[in-house]
Amino acid sequence: NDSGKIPDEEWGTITSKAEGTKVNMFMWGGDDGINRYIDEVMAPMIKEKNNIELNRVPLDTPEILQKLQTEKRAGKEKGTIDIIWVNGENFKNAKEQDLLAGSFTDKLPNYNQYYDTDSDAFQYDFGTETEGFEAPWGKVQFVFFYNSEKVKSPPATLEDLKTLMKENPGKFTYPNPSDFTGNAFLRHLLYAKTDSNLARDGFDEEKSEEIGAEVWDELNTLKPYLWRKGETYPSTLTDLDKLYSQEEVWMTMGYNEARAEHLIKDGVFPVSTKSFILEDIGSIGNTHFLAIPFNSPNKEGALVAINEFLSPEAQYEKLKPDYWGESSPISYDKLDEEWRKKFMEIDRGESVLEASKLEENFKGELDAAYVEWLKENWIREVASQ
Amino acid sequence: MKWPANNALLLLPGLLFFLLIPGLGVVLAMWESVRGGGVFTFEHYRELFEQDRFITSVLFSLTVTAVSTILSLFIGLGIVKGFSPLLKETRHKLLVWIPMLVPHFVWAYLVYLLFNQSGFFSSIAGVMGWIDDRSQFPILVQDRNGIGIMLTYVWKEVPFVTLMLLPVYATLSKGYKEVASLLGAGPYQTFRVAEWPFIYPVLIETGAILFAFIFTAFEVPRLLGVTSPQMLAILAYDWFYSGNWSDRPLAFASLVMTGLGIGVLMWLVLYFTNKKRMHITKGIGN
Amino acid sequence: MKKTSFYSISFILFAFPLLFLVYKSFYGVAAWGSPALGDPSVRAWELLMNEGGFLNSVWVSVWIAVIVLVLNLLIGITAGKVFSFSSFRGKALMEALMMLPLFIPVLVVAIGLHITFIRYGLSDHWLGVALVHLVPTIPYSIKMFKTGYERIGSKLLEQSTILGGSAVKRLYHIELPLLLPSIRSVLFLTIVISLSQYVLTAIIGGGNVVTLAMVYYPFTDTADEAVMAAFSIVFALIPLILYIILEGCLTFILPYQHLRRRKRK
Amino acid sequence: MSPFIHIQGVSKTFKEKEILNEVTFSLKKGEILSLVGASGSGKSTFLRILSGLESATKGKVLIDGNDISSTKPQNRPIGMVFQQPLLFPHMNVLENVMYGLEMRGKKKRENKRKAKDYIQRVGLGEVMHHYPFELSGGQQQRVSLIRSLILKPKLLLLDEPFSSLDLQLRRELRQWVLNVFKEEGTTVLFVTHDRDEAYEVGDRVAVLHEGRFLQAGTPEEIYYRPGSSFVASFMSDGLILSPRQFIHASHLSISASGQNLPYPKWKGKIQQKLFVAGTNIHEIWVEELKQKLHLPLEWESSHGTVWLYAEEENIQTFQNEE
Amino acid sequence: MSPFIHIQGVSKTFKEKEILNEVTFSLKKGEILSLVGASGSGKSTFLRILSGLESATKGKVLIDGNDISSTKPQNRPIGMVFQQPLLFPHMNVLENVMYGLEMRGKKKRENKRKAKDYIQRVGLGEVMHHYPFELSGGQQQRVSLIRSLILKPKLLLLDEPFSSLDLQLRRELRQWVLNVFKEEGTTVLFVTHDRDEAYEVGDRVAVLHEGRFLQAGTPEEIYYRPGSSFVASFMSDGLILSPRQFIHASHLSISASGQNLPYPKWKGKIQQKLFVAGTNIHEIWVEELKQKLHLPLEWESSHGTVWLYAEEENIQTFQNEE
Ligand SMILES: Nc1ncnc2c1ncn2[C@@H]1O[C@H](COP(=O)(O)OP(=O)(O)OP(=O)(O)O)[C@@H](O)[C@H]1O
Ligand SMILES: Nc1ncnc2c1ncn2[C@@H]1O[C@H](COP(=O)(O)OP(=O)(O)OP(=O)(O)O)[C@@H](O)[C@H]1O
Ligand SMILES: [Mg+2]
Ligand SMILES: [Mg+2]
Repeated sequence: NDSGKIPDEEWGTITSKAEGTKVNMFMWGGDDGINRYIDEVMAPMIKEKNNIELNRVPLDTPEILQKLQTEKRAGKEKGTIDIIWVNGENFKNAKEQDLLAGSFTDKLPNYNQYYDTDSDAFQYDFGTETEGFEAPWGKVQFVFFYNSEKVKSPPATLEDLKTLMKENPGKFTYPNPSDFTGNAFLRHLLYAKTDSNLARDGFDEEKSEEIGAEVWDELNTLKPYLWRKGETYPSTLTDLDKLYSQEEVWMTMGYNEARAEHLIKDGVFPVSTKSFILEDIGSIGNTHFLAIPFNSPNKEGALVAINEFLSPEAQYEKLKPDYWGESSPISYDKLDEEWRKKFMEIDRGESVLEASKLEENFKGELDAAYVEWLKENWIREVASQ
Repeated sequence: MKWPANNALLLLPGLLFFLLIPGLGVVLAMWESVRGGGVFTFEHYRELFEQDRFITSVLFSLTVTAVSTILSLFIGLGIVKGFSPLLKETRHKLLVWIPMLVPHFVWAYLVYLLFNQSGFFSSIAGVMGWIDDRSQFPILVQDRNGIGIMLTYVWKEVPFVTLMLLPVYATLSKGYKEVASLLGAGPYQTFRVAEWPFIYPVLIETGAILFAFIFTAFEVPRLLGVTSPQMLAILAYDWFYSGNWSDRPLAFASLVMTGLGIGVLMWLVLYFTNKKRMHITKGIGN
Repeated sequence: MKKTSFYSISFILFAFPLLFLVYKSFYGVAAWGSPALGDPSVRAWELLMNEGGFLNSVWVSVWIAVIVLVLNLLIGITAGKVFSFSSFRGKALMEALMMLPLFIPVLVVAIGLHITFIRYGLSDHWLGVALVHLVPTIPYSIKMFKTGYERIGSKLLEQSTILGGSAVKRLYHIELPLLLPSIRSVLFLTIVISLSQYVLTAIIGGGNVVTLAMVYYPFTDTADEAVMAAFSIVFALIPLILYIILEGCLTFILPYQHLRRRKRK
Repeated sequence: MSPFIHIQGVSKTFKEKEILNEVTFSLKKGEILSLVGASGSGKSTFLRILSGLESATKGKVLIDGNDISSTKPQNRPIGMVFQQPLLFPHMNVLENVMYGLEMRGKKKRENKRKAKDYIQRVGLGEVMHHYPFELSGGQQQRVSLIRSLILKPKLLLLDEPFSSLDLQLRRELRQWVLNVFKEEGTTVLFVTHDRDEAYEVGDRVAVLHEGRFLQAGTPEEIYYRPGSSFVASFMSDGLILSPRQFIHASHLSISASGQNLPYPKWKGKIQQKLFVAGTNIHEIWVEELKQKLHLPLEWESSHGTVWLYAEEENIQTFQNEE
Repeated sequence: MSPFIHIQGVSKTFKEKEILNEVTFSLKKGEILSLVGASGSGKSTFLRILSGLESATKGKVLIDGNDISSTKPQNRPIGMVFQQPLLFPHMNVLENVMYGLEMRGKKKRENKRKAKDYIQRVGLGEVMHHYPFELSGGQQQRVSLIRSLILKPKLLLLDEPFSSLDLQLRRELRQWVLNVFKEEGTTVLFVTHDRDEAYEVGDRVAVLHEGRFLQAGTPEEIYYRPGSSFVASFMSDGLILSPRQFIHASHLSISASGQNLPYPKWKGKIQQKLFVAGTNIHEIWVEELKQKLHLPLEWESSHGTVWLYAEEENIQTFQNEE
């Protein structure tokens, strides 16, 4: 297909056209569990069911988008990327720059059958309307991780957390908000300072200034109790994880409630690692998606593969802690009995909170504009103070 | 030797390479830095200088870069000078070149693992009982003075300096040294007359390469730097990948400006040293 | 005495970090202030070996590095010769220009390079990747060969000219053997740089060309010290081995190699 | 026989300084020309122009009637031995000598035999496998000489090839080299600073001075009938009486006292005895003309005054004053 | 006067080959020793050992009674002019000459004046600001010479300093250099391959052969009474009659016919006329002894047979056969 558009044919035609082709999936490749999930579970599955060869290429998302944008600029109609893994800012950029092929989710049998297509979580991605340009692949929620040997009872509220920090100076810090997770931490604080549901109202500069002022105050007063007295902050979540794994700090965090499982198993995190959320604020959750670039050379193959990624089998394997352990955006209601049971029976591991607790405290993502706004203002208001 | 036709022919591969491959890239980068809404403008450069963050970052980068470059050159030269006969052997060379084998950020990571407050040395100090708690260990990485960054760069670039200098030392004529020493030159003066003229062009060029590299690379400072002050490269990187790409021109402007600055400096250096170098090239071989 | 101090200095400065990495790859995170090492584990190494396409990526990388090397020698030697032996107007400017790719970071030239390669139809192809690896290597090679030729001096080359023979023969018999120290350095540097190119490879290779760096780099964003260490070691060993092999080849390819340690008066 | 090499109006200027000024002359095939001239007069430069390493500012060079000005050095049928030995440091003696042959792509085995032969001939058999840095100055020079000689070029340019050799060796080599030349019919341009050598080797001798060939002729001509006072002082023995007058030493007689001498006479002071070729040659200082002269003396008088005299008719007058 | 420099049992071995073998001798202050020897005999090596650039395998060197074997080259009171000019390529003539003075840290201005003076003296005023590659071979050699000379070292080692200069210049420089030496009382070791030069310059002459000083003595001694057949053939003129017998050229007479000569006589063949110092010196080949001889001939006969004869009593017998 060289029209640059999502193929218009019947699903049957698409699948038969896709047969025997190769699909290139470009995605962040820094997690062994995820990589193995793709290579050892999904690739064989797709090969067997659809006779499509799935090829994973590790590349950071901003670079993928950069590549697409340059190809667009150079008028390259036939690229190499068939599927990308995006959300948030990146999606917004990609969509605004016309880097995506277009709306395709309504074509996917599995999406229509097993997912709650009307859900806000799928309609909006950080405030950006998805318009079917991307299909939900996974769902994560923000949690804190702590070393239960050092912290006997995890804080339940922001106040608790602050007390804990004051009692144990230097044992807590958060990543620089230019990092995805660090930014999410600040977004929680925004939630804490307001009663309105920020997720609903798009970005409002004036309002953010207002809430922001309180957030900066708070952060500045907390500074002396932070790791290295807030002189510096870990520049990425990885850096914070390192501090945590060396037990230099007692807590880390992450935008995936199950991410500690692997790290504990591999001996990176202490076995006593547990997770908690701040019940007064809640925990922001988001969905991440799969999309098709504008110049994918094999859009049929991409569609078929994405459909497969959304299937209950695939999602089930993803949820199992063996490889990835990430929760699924699938609607349990729409599953048949057998599948639902299988899903419910999975033991996600010691460090993962109860699904019900996560669900209760779920908060929607903010508009992507907040991300940039927090990044810039934090540097001015906090870092260089 | 003067055969103009030959020269043009010999220069052809190099010129073709430069024009056909990086040429457009370099031109485009410059263009992006002076493009504003489709017209030519120095707006982005003006904007750069209005940002305090930029100024502090440039000053910090300059200090860190200058110190690292100079130290690397010094130590590298020292090692080559001290051990040049030994360094002729492949295994010795490879031993010294080890740090070049691993990428910069790995080296940064190593420095981090060795020197952070929970790191190897801190831990050893703890085991030995020299310190009771890791917070007593001096902050050597992710420090405000850039010590960690400089440590990494010096450590990593010294082998590069030796790599650049070794060929020169391997072919240095010992006759000049002998003459100098018989004319009464002490070790330092012998070095000045029989080694320095042959190595300083290489040192300057190596220095320029190092300077450019350290000034503009972001991997090391990302791991070992502090949130503020920031190395320019980090700033540029942030701008480049900032959410909606609206800050990109700033990234282009800052990097193109420093790149061109170093380029022009290089040009001047070459312009003023080439003649002397030519004297040497023609005069060697008696 | 000199030898001893050489070995101690280079061990402390250069070999120790590598050994430390080896240690890390087996032991991973250690608790602060505890003298016990913990149990060694080959987990990181297993992971490395199981990584899909690892072996294949090594071959691709090596193949590309060799192509890059050959082109570097060609361009570096020709340009280095002109820049060392001739004077012409604008020489300094041209030299400085050719170094520009080193001064302007990949971050901002990558876009232009990508467009260039799309135009040539070389993007997403190993040849394109090999060619783009020239950008960060050629300037070094030109410099190295320029100084290499400067050290030979013009008189010796005049002498070889007078004794006749084609330019190629003279290159082979006189220039290359005398440039040997420079060739060695270029060899090493080119291999190391080519093998560690990530961003350029990713962009121009478009995922069709999976080099070692492509497999390796994503793993560096991890808090898992053992994995990082194991990958880094392999990543360092491959250029090392390749260099040793090529260095061995040099001895066969170049004439007049029977005396291992030559001196010049 | 038409000239083998013809040099026409060759000039060379370095930094506005004229080194060669419209040099014109020819050599026949097989002829050997000794080129002499003061240090820095441009002899080497001249050879470099012929060999193509330096381009002339003006003029052209014809070999067998063909203009070779635009031929590259390596394609000219010319061999050259440089003033410096310039051995390839990475090759041993044998390899250095074989190098030129290899370039001509002949059989390796044959080359080796020939090279070894030449090396033996110049007495370097023992150091055949030494590298240049292990050779003495004279050894290096010999290697450099045979490295070019072995190629048997049609035209050979030799730039002071024996300057670091002792008399004995130099004589032997000279003899051998001359034989080789005559055998091969090599045309040779031989630069030397040794007057005796110039006379011995050259069929003709040319004197380069201030950019021009002041005089070129057979050794006898140059020695006995120098054409100018420079040639006289540089290449002959005798007394220059005025810028245009000269008396050759062979026409000078010596007397212990200056009385009763009917001829032009000059007072001389014996300064020292020289050791030249078994005769009692003494250095005599002629105060009047501020000149030194070497003459054989019959009697043993190491410090004293003598008178030199000559017949009027033997005084030569130069055509052109300088 | 006690010896200024004393060399005691110095040996040097390169690759198992013995170059110098227990060389022992002394020089008085202000004495000039000419060192001669065949090419490759080890003259340069010997100088390099004295200067400290090469270490001796055995033996020691005393200056003013102090062993300097472990003194670094730059701290020895020794200057040396190398066989190659080795000018610093990045410095012009003036800078090269001034270099050594600067090292001694004297006043720049004074240095410059002095350097300029020396440069003028050796006729390089015009090329004072040239770089080495712009100099002719002889010019380079002169620069190299004065660069060491200007430092007025107590002991100066000269390694063929005039080899690329023409006779005229060489004579002038020799004279000037000798004056400087005498003025400064410099002790000099002067290596040359030119026999005449060795005799002219040296107070004493030493002959190096096969690692040993075969003979060392005044020029007269060496020339008229060579101690061995090598010295005779290398440094003297005459006929070597047997490994132990020699007759000096000054005792040889020539006769056109061999009849009626009561003395030992040898048949010779005139081979060519040489141009040496205004006398009719001819090269004579003595078939019987397979030797060549240069002798003055009274008559003009360019190719013919002559007879050489000498008185029995003038035949010398060497002490030691080689
Ligand atoms: N590249 C150059 N630039 C300027 N002047 C030069 C250059 N090369 C040679 N000269 C000058 O040209 C003159 C002639 O040099 P050349 O080497 O031909 O002399 P030469 O006759 O060979 O002398 P010698 O007997 O000392 O070797 C010298 O005065 C020298 O200084
Ligand atoms: N580094 C070395 N290794 C081995 N042999 C050497 C070395 N240096 C010199 N020789 C040998 O030592 C001998 C003496 O060399 P030296 O340079 O002293 O001779 P020389 O008397 O100066 O001769 P010339 O008059 O030719 O300059 C030569 O046969 C030379 O081959
Ligand atoms: Mg010359
Ligand atoms: Mg010598």
